[in-house]
Amino acid sequence: MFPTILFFTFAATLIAAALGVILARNPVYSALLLVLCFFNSAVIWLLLDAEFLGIVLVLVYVGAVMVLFLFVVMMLDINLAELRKGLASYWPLAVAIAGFVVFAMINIIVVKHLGGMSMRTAPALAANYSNTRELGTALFTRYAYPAQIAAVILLVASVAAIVLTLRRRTGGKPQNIAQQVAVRAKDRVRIVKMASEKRP
Amino acid sequence: MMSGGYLLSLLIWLPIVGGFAVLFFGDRVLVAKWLSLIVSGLSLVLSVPLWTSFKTGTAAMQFVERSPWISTIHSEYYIGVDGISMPLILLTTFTTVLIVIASWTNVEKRVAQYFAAFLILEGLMIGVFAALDGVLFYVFWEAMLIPMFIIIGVWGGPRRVYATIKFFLYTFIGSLLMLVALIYMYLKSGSYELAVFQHMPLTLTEQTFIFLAFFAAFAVKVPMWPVHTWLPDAHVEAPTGGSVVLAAIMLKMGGYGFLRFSLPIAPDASRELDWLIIGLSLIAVVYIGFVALAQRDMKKLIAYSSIAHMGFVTLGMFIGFQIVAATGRTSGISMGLDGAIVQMLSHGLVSGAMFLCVGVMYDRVHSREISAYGGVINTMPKFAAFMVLFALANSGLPGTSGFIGEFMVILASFKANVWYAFLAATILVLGAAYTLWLVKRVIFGEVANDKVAALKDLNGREFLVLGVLAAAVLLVGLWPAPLLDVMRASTQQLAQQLLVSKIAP
Amino acid sequence: MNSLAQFSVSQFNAGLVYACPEIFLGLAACAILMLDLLLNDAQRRWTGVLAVISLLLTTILVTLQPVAGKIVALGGLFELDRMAQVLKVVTLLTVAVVFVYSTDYLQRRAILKGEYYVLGLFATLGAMVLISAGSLITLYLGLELMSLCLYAMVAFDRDSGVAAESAIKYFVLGSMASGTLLYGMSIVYGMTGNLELSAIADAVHNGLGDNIGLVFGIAFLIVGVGFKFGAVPFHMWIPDVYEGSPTCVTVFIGTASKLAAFALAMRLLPEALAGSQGDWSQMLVVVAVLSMAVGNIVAIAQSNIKRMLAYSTISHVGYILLGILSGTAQGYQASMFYMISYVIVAAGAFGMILLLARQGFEADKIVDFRGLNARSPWFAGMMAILMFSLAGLPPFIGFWAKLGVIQAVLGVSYTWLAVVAVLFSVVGAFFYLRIVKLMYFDEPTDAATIGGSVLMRTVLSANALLAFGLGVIPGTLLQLCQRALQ
Amino acid sequence: MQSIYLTIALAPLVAAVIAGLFGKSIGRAGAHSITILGVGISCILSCYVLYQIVFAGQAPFNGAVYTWLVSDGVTMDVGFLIDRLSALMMVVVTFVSLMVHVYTIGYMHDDAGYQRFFSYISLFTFSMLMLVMSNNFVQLFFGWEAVGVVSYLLIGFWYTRPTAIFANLKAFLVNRVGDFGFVLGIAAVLRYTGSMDYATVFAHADQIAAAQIHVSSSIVWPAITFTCICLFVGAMGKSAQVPLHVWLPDSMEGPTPISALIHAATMVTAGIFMVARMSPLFELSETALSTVLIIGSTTAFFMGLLGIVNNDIKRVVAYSTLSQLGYMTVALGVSAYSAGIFHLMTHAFFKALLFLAAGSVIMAMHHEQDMRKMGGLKKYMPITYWTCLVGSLALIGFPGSSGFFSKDALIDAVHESHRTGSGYAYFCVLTGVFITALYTFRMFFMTFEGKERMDHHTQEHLHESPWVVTVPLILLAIPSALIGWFAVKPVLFGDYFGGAIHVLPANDVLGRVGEEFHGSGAFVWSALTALPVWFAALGVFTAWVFFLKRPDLADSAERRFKWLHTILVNKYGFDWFNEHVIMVAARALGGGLWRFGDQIVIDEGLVNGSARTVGWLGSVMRYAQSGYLYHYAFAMILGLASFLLWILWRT
Amino acid sequence: MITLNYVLTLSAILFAIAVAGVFLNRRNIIVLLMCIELMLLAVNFNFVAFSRYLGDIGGQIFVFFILTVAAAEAAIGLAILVVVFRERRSIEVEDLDTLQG
Repeated sequence: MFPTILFFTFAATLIAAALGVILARNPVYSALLLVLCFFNSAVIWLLLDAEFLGIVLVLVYVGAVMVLFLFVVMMLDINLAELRKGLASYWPLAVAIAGFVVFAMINIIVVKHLGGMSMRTAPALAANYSNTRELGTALFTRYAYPAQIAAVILLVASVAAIVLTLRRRTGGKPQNIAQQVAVRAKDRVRIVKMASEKRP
Repeated sequence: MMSGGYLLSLLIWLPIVGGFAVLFFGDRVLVAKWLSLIVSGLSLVLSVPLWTSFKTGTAAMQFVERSPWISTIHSEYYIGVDGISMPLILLTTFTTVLIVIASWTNVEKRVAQYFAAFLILEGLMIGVFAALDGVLFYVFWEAMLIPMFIIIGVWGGPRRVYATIKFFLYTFIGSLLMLVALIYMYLKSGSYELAVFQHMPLTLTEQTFIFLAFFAAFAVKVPMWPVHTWLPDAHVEAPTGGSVVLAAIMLKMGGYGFLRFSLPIAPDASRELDWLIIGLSLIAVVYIGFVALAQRDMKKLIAYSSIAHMGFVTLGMFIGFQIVAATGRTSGISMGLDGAIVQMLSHGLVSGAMFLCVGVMYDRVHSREISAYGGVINTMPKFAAFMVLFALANSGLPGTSGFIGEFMVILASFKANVWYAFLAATILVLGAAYTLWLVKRVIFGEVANDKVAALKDLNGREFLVLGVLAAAVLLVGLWPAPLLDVMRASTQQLAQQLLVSKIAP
Repeated sequence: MNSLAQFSVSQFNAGLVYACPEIFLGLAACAILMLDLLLNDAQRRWTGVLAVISLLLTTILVTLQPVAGKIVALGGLFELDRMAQVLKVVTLLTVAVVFVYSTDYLQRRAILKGEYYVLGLFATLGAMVLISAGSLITLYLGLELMSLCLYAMVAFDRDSGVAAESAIKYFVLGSMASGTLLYGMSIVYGMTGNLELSAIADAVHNGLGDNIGLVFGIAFLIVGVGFKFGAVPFHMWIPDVYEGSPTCVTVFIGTASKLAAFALAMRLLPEALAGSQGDWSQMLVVVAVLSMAVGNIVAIAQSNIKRMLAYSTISHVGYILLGILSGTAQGYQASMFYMISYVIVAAGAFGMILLLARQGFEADKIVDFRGLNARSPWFAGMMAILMFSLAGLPPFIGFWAKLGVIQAVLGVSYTWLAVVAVLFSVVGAFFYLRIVKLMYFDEPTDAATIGGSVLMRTVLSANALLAFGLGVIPGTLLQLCQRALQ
Repeated sequence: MQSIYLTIALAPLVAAVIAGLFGKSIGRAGAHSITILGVGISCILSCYVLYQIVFAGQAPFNGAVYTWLVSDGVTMDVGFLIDRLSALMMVVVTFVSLMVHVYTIGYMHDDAGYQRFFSYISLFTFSMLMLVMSNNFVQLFFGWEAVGVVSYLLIGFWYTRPTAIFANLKAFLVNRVGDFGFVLGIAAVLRYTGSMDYATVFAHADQIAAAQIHVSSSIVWPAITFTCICLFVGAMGKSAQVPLHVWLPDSMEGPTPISALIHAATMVTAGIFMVARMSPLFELSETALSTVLIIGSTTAFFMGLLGIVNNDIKRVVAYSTLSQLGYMTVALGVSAYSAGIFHLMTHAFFKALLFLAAGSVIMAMHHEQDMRKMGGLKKYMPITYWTCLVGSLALIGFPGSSGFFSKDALIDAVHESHRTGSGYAYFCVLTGVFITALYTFRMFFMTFEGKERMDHHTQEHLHESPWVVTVPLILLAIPSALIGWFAVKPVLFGDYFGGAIHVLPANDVLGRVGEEFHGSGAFVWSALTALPVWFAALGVFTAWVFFLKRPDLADSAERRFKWLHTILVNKYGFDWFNEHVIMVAARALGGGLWRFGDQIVIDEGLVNGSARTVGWLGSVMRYAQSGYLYHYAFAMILGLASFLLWILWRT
Repeated sequence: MITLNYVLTLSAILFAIAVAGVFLNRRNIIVLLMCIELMLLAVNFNFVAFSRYLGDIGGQIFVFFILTVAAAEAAIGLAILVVVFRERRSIEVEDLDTLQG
């Protein structure tokens, strides 16, 4: 019973925060509300026995991604006054469609029980069950291949981010590795041969 | 099936390869011209054995070549000719040579491309007539559009873009529906071979849809009313050579298609829907005949006249069912078919010649308006003689090729119904009216203006071209028996095929 | 929680052999990333050369792999079959061609950076992962690897405002589509209890076929697939991104990424969800018809050739979907043939734009092709081949593609669909003809000579002639597709 | 024998081709020599053939020269049927043609198109011979059309004259209207007999008689009537029967020799010949023959009237030709085919003679054709005068002249007949005699007698025509005057035609007339008391009074009967109707169909309309591509939502 | 006990909110990026829940990768955003309408 109450509490907060994310006028508020979303989610995941992911969510998202968001929001020096426009002009239709989508999804999930699937009950967990160990084992054995791909994705992300945002300031003195590597002795050192001076 | 070496392949590919050669080596205009002449002449020479070695008395395909092509869809490189397609191939090679000669000096820009386009077109057209595989046929059929599109678009008149795109899309839409029908039959029979299509059982509904799909392709090409309006535009804007090939050969593709596809593949649907074709054909004769009367542009007039004459082709092809219904006998069917084919060939010669005549005048005066001329006979007597001859042939004078087809179709259609013959025979009056009125306004009379006064009569090259055509028109007109002998077995077989229901029991 | 039980290290290691092209390509990309640092701007072309070489080497590796039937490796996450092999080869070669086309273009616009090739290689790697995916996870990761690279490549020309705009549109919508796809995957996972495609297929076959939950998931999947393909109504990004991106990236998106999208669709729908074919093909019918309609009709109104080609892509996607929705092996083969032929032709068409582009001149207006025949008959001829091929005229490769898909839909008695398809292709023919018209019927307004390196001109010519050659003798490629998808 | 027939037909053709293609190199003399040689050979051989058949008792020849084509089991040959009918026609054709050839040397002396002219008339001779010698319908039609074409070319010989090129087009088109019927008739023949060969067709005539044509679901015609009327429509065109007569007067725009040859002696009689040839068919249909009868008599009477008011010498003769063709048609209509052919023959001689005489006058008058500017030519051109008088007398049927025999027998035959319309016909032909005499001698008096009304310059240069002109006149005058004496018995009452003409016993009016025939002299004698002769005399007298003695009377009569005169001058309004109603309507219809049907409905509406619709759709649908991200996302969600809706709706 | 229904419903609502955020927002691209994070979060909910209720670790593994990808996506998204901002001096969605038609 208690987990259920907890679930509903956090779920309600989560939805409210999510609505806040899309409705808040100030992107900083949105970002902070998104942080709230993640916290709530993490709790619910804990309730679902996904401890490791819950913690990761907080660490990675709140600790890294959202900070990045906030950082960008601040850095870009956005004129907040101009952003105070309302929703898209066709919002009633949009909301209706969104409402329909929600209705349809819930109808299928709850009323139609997702074809009987959502009636399922969770299997009991073994006493020594460790979510982290299970996950770790799977990840580094069977899922080693996608793990490598994920690594490549992160590499790509960093390469891309650098390519897109790195600007060489004019007037700065950055290293030119290619130049340094390609340098040859004769470019740097000039050996001057001088005839020895003759004494008059 | 008799084999005949690689003659047909040679006929198809020689002009195409030659066309590309002209493209590559045609930097110097003279090289392009002579190369084209040699290639087209060689094709003509090569096509002669088709006639001389042709075995009459059999409806079987001859000069057959068959080799695998696309195994995944069971399509083969399968070509051959029978009495229906062989004369059309000869017409193609014959006309192309004349076009090359006739275009010798009146093309100014991109000469090599011009000649190359015609050569490639020639090969593709021969391919259409020779193909015995549905896909192969379709490939040639569609590919033909490309050089024609270019010919009209590049060397055409002021509204050439409109005309050529109209031409292209009109024919494209019809062809694609035909493609659907071909695929449908392939899926049913597992082969693209035309002979298989012709023998596979089909329900009436299937046949009807197949028939309509083919109709879309062929009626546009023929062209039949009301999908004919591309033709006057295309003719008017096309350069002379384009008009000639369009009138002489391309229009025949539609008629050929009806013979090769619609009738034998969907005989029951043809019988059910023959009223449609007959009706449209008669409309073409009468309605278009009147429309032709109102034309002020020579090429347009001839174009409309072509439509009217092609009405006879379709009429002759589809009259058979009504003959059987009216007389209870089959005699008359193959006369309609014979008439239709002869009409196609004759129209190829006559309308081609008419367009060449207009071209001769256009080269000198640069106008196609009838009102820009008058009294041409005074300055160009030789030309006038040819023009009058072709005009008379166009109005179906006995002794010229123009008579035979019309006459036979009228004879055949009378067997079906008096009124068909009655309406068809109006071409005797209408055809003469618009053609000879044209002659009266253009050729006869006092010299109308300075441009006409300054006209120079035919040069040797033009004389040669028109003279050869005139000889052909008269030869066919005076002694068509050899032609009919060649076709007989094929048309009789077709006439029998029409009567055999393909509806599976 | 029995994942460990099925796992064997030796088996895993043995499976690495099959993934060696991917591994090689990944390593090569990393190596090029490093090597690029050592080159100065004048030597930057060498990065491209190295990239092309590595792609060709990878191609060789792929072709050397003996494939008989389906090989499942790396814990079930990797699948190698004939289709994968063919698609990989085509993708790799396409990318190599794209790189050849790009180098001149980038250099003339002074945005030649090694990262372009690196990102391109990684995107190719992503496509390969996707093509060989045996599980929803690899499918997703491959897709994202490719997409992320593409987002970055679109925005790559940092001084171009339209590029940035198109990048953000592409990114937002692409991420949304990925999200939707993932949602669908999660439902499918929930319904079948499996992430492996073969296991999903078994589960679907064993009684899940028409289950509303599964169909619910499929709807989301189709949104994702539709987006990656660019099918209506998930196509809105295509015109903007095609137009806004640097042309060398457009061609990448228009070719290689479409192959990946095709693989995505093939893995998800016919492979994993074959049992629900009746459901997804009905959804695809709508999408296909809309794609053909919108693509062909709106293309008429365009004046920018990249945009026009974008709409043309949309319409061709409609035709590709025809083959998939027919749900027969023959239909899949037809789609695959269509896909490959489209990629060949599209690469050539964009290549022509790249060829004509100069410093400060994009050549992306349709009227820029005016009078090309007078400027260069050869390349006008090549472009004409490509355009007629796109229009589906024989004897060009596009015709066989259309023939195949129409055959496929007729094979499942969708006669009306075949008729609709051909009617729209008439509409489509109009705007391809317009380009031919401009090239041949009009006089040039621009007398500049055609630039481009010998290599590029050669490759481009070969590309266009391939569209012609395969049009005359399509048998080999058709057989290839047939064997790939028995 | 076959080679002789071939030579007869081909000699003029060869001559025509040589003169036509190589006219420049062989020169004027060469051209006329070769064509005269050609036609001369034909003429002599024709006479030989006639002799062989009539006197040497040779059997009729019926054989193919070559097979034109074979289709559907129907063989269409080019072949000859040489029997008494065709032999007679061959002689008439070649003889008149030969005369005209000779005459042309003089008449066309100064014309630039000399060689061309000879080529044409030789070609015409060939065509006409093909027509009459044919043994089947196809070749008949070939000759039929070929003579039409040569006529077309010859009427428009002076191609710079607007009237000439109008007239030739008109002639061709009106003839085509006739051919329209003719072709349908031929088609009907093939339909019911399965052959194009005369012999086979006539042998199977009963099949046509037994058949019926369903014109519509309720109307059924006997096939034989339909066939015959269709064939007769062809004859109406060629033989200029009302209402297809309009081309013949206008054809006088051509040079006079061809008026004589084509538009009097030979081509226009092709219709008569054809009906006679088809007598085995026509005999089977009373209705068709009645039609023939009524049309013929109408033509005979009403066209004759027009001759009275016309002042152009050639046109008067032309209207006379029309009227006489009507007589021949009447003869056909009462089954007196032989009478028709006989009149055809005599008419060929005297009408050719009259035309050539008129031509001679015209030459002398420097191509002035208006009779009001002539008069008193008698003393300048005696040979022309006398020959013309012979011709005129023959035309009016002066007892003893050739025309007398043919016309009188014809009128008797009509009198004997009880066919529907024969009463009307009898009235027409009888009154026609008076009218004929009136206009003939009006012309004769106005031209040769009375005051000289020409201008001074012309008067000074008046002289008789050269021998090449007068010799043919004389040579034609001889048969015009005399042939009746020899020919009337065998041709009309004897069994001259044998099997060539087929008359049912019940219809054999000539047979009945012949019962009272006791030799030519007696025939002439008995005719003196009969109505026609007196009618003719009255006509001559009236002409003498009105146009020679008291020309003022003519003027007052003209004033008194203004309305009638107006009608006649306007030729009953046929031309007006054709030009202002039919031509205008046809062109308006063509223009309307073109502009409305083709251009507006099909082109603008369907073709460009659908293109525009697609283009418009494209530009509208572009707006959906607004550039806004949220619209794009919205579209995607709409897609998703519709999928979901479909899922929900499906369950 | 938390049933699967609850979680799935929660996820559906979150997903819808995220989607609505994308197509309702005409202000600020950053919020769009956040919406995408939200959407992925919704998906993660599904996977986590299914993984639990199916007793299969695969779902959680998938979530792990989704988190990785989401981080990478955020990095690239923000980088593009920076590029846009540098070019346009604005990150308003409505300003991104150069490309249209």
